[in-house]
Amino acid sequence: MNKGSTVKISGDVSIVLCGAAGQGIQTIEQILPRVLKRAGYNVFATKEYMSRVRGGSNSTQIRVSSRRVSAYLDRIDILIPLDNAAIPHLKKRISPDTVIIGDSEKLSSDLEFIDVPFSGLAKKIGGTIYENIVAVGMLSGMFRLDIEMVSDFIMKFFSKKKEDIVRNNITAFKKGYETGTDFCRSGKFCIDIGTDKEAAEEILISGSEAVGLGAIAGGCNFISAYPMTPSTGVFTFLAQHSDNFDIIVEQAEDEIAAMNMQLGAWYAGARAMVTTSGGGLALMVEGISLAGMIESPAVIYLAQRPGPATGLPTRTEQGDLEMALYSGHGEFPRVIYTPGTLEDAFYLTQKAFNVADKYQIPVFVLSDQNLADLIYNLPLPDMSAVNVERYIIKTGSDYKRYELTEDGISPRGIPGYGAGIIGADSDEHNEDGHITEDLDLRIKMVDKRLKKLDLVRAESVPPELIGNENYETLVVGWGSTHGAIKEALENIGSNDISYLYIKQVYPLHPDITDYLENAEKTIIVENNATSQFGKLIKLYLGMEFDSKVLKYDGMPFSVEELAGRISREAAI
Amino acid sequence: MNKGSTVKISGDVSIVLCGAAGQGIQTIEQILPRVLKRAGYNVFATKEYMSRVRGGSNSTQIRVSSRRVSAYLDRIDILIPLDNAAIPHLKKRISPDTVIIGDSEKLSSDLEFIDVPFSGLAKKIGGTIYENIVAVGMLSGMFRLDIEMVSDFIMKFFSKKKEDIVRNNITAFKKGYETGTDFCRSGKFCIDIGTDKEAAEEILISGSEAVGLGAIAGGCNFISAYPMTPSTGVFTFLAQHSDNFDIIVEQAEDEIAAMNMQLGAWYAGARAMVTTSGGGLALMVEGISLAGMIESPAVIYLAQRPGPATGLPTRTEQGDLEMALYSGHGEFPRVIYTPGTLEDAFYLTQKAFNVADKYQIPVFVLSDQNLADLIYNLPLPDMSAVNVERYIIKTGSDYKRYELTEDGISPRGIPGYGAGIIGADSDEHNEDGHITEDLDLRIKMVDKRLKKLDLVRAESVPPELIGNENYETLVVGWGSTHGAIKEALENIGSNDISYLYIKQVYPLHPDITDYLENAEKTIIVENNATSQFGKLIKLYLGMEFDSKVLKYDGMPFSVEELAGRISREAAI
Amino acid sequence: MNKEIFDLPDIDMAWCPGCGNFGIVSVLKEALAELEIKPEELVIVSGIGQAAKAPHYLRTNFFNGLHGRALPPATGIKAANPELSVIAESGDGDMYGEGGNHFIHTIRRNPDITNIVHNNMVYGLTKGQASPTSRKGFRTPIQVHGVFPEPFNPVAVAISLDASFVARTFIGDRDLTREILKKAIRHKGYALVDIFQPCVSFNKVNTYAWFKDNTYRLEDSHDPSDRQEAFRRATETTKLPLGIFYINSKNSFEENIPIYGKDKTPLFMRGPDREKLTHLIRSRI
Amino acid sequence: MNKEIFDLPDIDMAWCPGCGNFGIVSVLKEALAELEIKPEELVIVSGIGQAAKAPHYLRTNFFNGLHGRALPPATGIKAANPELSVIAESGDGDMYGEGGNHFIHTIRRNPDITNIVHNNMVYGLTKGQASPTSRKGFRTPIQVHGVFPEPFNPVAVAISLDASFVARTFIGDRDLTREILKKAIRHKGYALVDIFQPCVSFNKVNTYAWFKDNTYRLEDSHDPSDRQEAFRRATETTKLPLGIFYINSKNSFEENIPIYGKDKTPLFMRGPDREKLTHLIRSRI
Ligand SMILES: Cc1ncc(C[n+]2csc(CCOP(=O)(O)OP(=O)(O)O)c2C)c(N)n1
Ligand SMILES: Cc1ncc(C[n+]2csc(CCOP(=O)(O)OP(=O)(O)O)c2C)c(N)n1
Ligand code: SF4
Ligand code: SF4
Ligand SMILES: [Mg+2]
Ligand SMILES: [Mg+2]
Repeated sequence: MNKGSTVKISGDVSIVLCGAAGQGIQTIEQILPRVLKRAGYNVFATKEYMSRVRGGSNSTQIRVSSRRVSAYLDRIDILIPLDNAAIPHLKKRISPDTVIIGDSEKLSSDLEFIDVPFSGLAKKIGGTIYENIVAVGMLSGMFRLDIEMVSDFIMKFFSKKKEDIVRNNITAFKKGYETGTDFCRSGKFCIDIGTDKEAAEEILISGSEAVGLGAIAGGCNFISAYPMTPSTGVFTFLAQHSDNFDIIVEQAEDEIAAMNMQLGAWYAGARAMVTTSGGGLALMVEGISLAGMIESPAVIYLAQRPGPATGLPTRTEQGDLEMALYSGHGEFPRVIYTPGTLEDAFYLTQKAFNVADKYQIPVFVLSDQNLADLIYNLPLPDMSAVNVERYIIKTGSDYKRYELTEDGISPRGIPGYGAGIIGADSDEHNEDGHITEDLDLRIKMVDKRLKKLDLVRAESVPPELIGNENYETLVVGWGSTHGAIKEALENIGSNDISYLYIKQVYPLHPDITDYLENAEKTIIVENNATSQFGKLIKLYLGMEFDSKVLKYDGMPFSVEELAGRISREAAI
Repeated sequence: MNKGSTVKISGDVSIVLCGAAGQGIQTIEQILPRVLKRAGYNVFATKEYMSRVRGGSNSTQIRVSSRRVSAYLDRIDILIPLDNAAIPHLKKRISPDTVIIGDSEKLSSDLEFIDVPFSGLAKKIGGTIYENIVAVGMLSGMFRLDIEMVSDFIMKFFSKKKEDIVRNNITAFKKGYETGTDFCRSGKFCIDIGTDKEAAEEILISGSEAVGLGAIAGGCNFISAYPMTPSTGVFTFLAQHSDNFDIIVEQAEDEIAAMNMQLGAWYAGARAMVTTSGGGLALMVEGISLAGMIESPAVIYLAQRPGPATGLPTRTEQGDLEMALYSGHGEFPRVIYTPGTLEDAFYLTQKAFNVADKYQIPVFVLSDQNLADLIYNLPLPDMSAVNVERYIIKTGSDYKRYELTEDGISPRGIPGYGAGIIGADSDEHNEDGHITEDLDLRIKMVDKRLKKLDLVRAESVPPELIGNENYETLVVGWGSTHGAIKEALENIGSNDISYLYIKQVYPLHPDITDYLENAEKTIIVENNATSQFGKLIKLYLGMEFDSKVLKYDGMPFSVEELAGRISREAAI
Repeated sequence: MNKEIFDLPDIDMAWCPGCGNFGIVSVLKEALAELEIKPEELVIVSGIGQAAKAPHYLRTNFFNGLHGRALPPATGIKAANPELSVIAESGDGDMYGEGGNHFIHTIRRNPDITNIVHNNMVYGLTKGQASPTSRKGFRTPIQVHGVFPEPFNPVAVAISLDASFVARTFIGDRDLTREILKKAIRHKGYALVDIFQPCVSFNKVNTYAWFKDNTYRLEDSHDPSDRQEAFRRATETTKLPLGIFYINSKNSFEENIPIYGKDKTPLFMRGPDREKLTHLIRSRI
Repeated sequence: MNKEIFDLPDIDMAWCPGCGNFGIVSVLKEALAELEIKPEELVIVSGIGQAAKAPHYLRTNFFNGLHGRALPPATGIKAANPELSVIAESGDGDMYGEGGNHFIHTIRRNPDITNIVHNNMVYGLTKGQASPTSRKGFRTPIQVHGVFPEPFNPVAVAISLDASFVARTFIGDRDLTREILKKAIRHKGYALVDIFQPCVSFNKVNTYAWFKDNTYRLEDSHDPSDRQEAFRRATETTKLPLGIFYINSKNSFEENIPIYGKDKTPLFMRGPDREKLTHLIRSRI
């Protein structure tokens, strides 16, 4: 930060709050982005945190921008360290331009910072627990947000607390607000970011919420799961809304039970799902194979984190694609969606239920900590594009669950709906579902199951090309890397480099071949160490990427890092 | 069978016995091949059976030959149906040349057969339970085996039974023997097959025994498993010999426990293994990932059977290669051996323990029902080629379990041996094994683990070329298809077609590329529906097979079928 | 209702002649018929093993899933449609070994299902290894020195988990088995019926005669509401009592599911509420 | 021995201030020191959770494996080298939820290990979902209407499985905890020590005060060899007794392993016998 002169931050600001677990950063993240958005700012927030309940160093980035933003930046314009460990924790990202706002009572740093007596102010109001709301106030002041609007929001936010706590929070907010407005006035520094009427009318949700809303839109009415970071967000979301949407929510004793319960539920007519992460999926592998054999629909939300084993429980990675693709013994079809935007997290989760039901196969929604935990504003989803398609038939008395049909799909009946008897069998079976050792029938049944892959391929979600159609270099990404790749390319600003965003990694949409063939150079971006999607492309399309941009330290790509690495690779 | 004229079977005879489970075919299979081998015949036997304890139709093929044989034939020269269901069960394989020997008291068939009163003879001796030994006698007579030698063997075989039972069995054998010698004498038909001094001195073992012996030779002293066909043979073998070889044998409550027990055992200095089939491996997936993370050796014997799910429990398939390869969340190295001969089943299992210990990684021995259940004679293994390599070090007080070394391998200490503290951690960890959230260290640890793949690649087992070096067409197979491919090509007898036998599917040996490149045409043979090894070659070598010969009805390839299909494909 | 309604035509039963499994299927059909349960409204869920083949031998809906995993899908089925009668049926290895975790947690969850366990004290299908209920000293190809641990006592464990209904019977006593099955199926909540079932092929120790000699019926005076007494009887070892040990009536899992609080409609007949969803989405503005 | 021998330098403990876990680690160090167990000869095996981090906070060998899977590797370790002292330590969710099947079968197997369970009646690490031991009515972000099932009673279940040593304590009572831990570690065979441990962040119901008010020490006169009485005490609910409920001395798993019958040498010091192998192979001629 330059001494003396007034700093003016415009267009796009990156604010980072950092402190120990338990210091209330989460509350800030729940309040500030929403009030900023209501004021018409485009906002984005993401957090990185340690696997612990108290202590350590966690940080949240809040980007406020005049244009849409959806990715993590290394750059910190404003840093609010809530404890002494914060600055060392973030040292690589602090630049001379970073404005640090801290409390000299707590902070001892060689770096210059604007001293704001957060704890002093908070204590006067009633205790240090109000520090975080003082910070909310200060930041609100810096953006000159409507005091009434924010006060109102805070009042509602704390509405379940005791009256004096609500009052103190409002006081804390107002105290902070004064400090904030004072910055520009006193010439310390000013923020100048354009607002946008649209943003004010948009929704602000997280990746977990987008998936949860998608599940509800897909008709999900049964979820059995076992808690596992970073998948628990979706489980919790559905539990919170279970009364409203008639959803049966069951925390299973383990992931094996969760998966098998889901299959029982589908068998009896539910639209069910499980949520898990890599270690939990490992335990569901046998159940996935069962879904393949009994031709049961299944929806598996898999939120990845770095492995192997327990790995880094609260970090991000795209390291479980291959496991998802090959999970289960024996051979049977499946579908894997990989949303990279909140819109797609919503639509693809919704679609997963229809596709699972229609083709009677397991469908994966593959996400990760990065996507699950970020939030930004987006337009309301188009509800007319969203339909709960049901494929259950009322059975007659001659019903055969595994009737051999032309296309491999046997109409699916459920017990108690019609006169038919519904068999489901994990052994190789005849059309009635009874165990068979007729080896000719075995061939027919294998063919029937595998045939369905062609049908689902025909319904694959096409990739999305972002950028110029006449590119030289094509950057390819799947899932949560989307926001960072997109913004990195915007920053590079080259007409020659475009980006292909893959929303379904299996089976692959045929257009992908064309896009890759049209490129002189192809670059794959993946948040893992071995380029699992690159291998999938090699395997199914016979093409190899010219270069790979990989990252596997547990953090998502930042926009700057990607811009640098992509430019370098593109130039080679 | 031609009426009137004397049939003479020479060179190679295929005898099939067929009856219900519980009729004693297994006893025949335990006696006859061994006495034939002792007499200097080359023998091979294999069985196909239903997933039930009683009833159904099971059959055993015994081939007796003047040259080595190791594969299943469709052809039946002599059929001994022990019940009425046998002939319909085998109808596709019965030809006009098939000599059927049955008991008219039980058998009603349109086909002509030589009537032998098995049950009548047996009843006279003491009951129908002696029928099977009458059959053994008859077949022994047909081969003019030494009566004393066989009587001796039978006596020892039943030595734990009561005296009168032993006596009755000997009587049954002798009665049968008379009938057998009578066939040629009376001009019904004669068998004329050359013997071989070598065979008499060779061993006769099954695939399960070969793996079990290899495990003992590899220093295995701990096995934790859960029964699952067709892997139980190895588990049982080791249990049977546990006293003799100081092996701890524990039947776990489930496969999860089995796998995790194995890791505990290695941690404390054992050389451990698990045995399982696809459904059990599905449950071990999380533990495999744990082995990857804690850098524990692990030996996993996976005997495949047709899936998905329960599938066909007693049949064969090569359908779990991909699951083995991608089992476990996150990224870490592994090795997969695929023995196709009994020799290799022995040597590769032996090697698995050394490689697992040296590189601290999971090593798979991938087999299937086909290989597990077949038997044939082979030379004694070369014990000088077999060594138990140990890599455990005595630790000093400054020992670090995950020391960052040049090649990625940290010397492995165990608790209680030296002054060091031994840490093992499923989280990302520092050199001491303690949990870390240092993301730079994360990168080092990922690199360290993945680096080991290069080392194991350098130690890969080369493929074996069988046939002319200047081939036009190269047939490729892995694992249990070996015997049938080899014999099929011998039958085709073309100088232009050679066979590449793959003993290690991952990581691939570099020679494979050269062999494939030298071929004008490549054909992959696999006992599955989707050509999983073909995909692996495409992925890692970028090559595609010109044609695929696949089979997935639960049966192994027969020699004739393969000869036909390969000739056809080679000619296209 | 006539028990023939549950007969399937042309079935080839894969069990050994003399096996106790035949009796169980036959008595179960009688019990179901006497209770007037329609085949279309019943689902039998099983795992893998000889016992687990049972649902293939009667005419009704069946879900023959994975080894050890009968209880979770049974729970899912009952939750998705509480109007169905649900039976989870498997062997001792399946239910108490591979499926042990589901066993204990399903008892806690208390879905209204009947859990029938064919207890032959051995792994039948995989040819004779010890099961959790195998007796001490039982020798097998794996347990070459005989089984060491105490046999798993499902009755005692279920009582320790305060299960809703806990019974044990022996298929040699068909009348008792039928009566217990009827009561178990009628019972609201989880009901365990552990049935001693001789495996004539792989268990040469615990035969029909052994079970006959080593079991007896609990007296009529036994009070199944007395948990301590039930536990005491469950831990008897010289002779093993048969009968209903313990009944503890309480809310079932489905009764506790909030969505069935007011409205019993099964899931497949409910539609998602678009308006509410729109409302929820708008709340995120 | 001085308990400092178990101290690790420079550790950043990831637990919340005030958490009951600190006390458990500290008392465990005391118990180990008093028993003169050397850090090099001890292995602590854990799963995943807040409790499962414990072995990172003392200087000894550790195997921090998978969630729910502490007992199988602990068994494998003890079997491979019976000279090691082995402790399996984890949380209630880990041990009784995800790991429930290992819990029941390890009790049956009876390896000579000490099983310490930090029972905070909640999933701490994953931020407050119900665990198997959560009390009825306990509300969480998942159990929005509160927990319905009866809490899992590890003490009663262990007794029903005829466990070798069964105890419960509360970390608020450090003396009792230390004495029980010492007895459990000294006990030959499997020993369960369920320790009530307040989670100050996610369990606002079962606090230090709650445990204090709702527990009491078993009288000295309690006879731990009386299984029926132990069960009766284990099923008390108004106040929860603390102490050693049940002791049933019997052969341990390792003692039953045939290879240790004559020769106690651990596996890593044994070589395979080539001659015997050659002999076995030749027997196949
Ligand atoms: C995951 C898995 N592990 C193992 C098996 C093999 N298996 C099938 S049935 C069975 C045991 C059957 O015993 P039990 O449940 O007592 O039934 P029984 O045959 O005695 O009636 C086993 C081990 C399997 N199918 N799946
Ligand atoms: C297979 C698997 N499922 C889920 C998780 C996530 N997980 C980690 S710890 C934990 C629960 C911890 O609860 P508890 O064992 O009671 O320990 P506490 O944190 O309360 O000490 C869960 C669900 C995991 N790591 N692995
Ligand atoms: S093996 Fe045993 S349980 Fe299975 S059918 Fe035969 S007798 Fe019955
Ligand atoms: S979350 Fe609970 S159990 Fe975990 S450290 Fe904090 S207080 Fe202890
Ligand atoms: Mg059984
Ligand atoms: Mg807990």
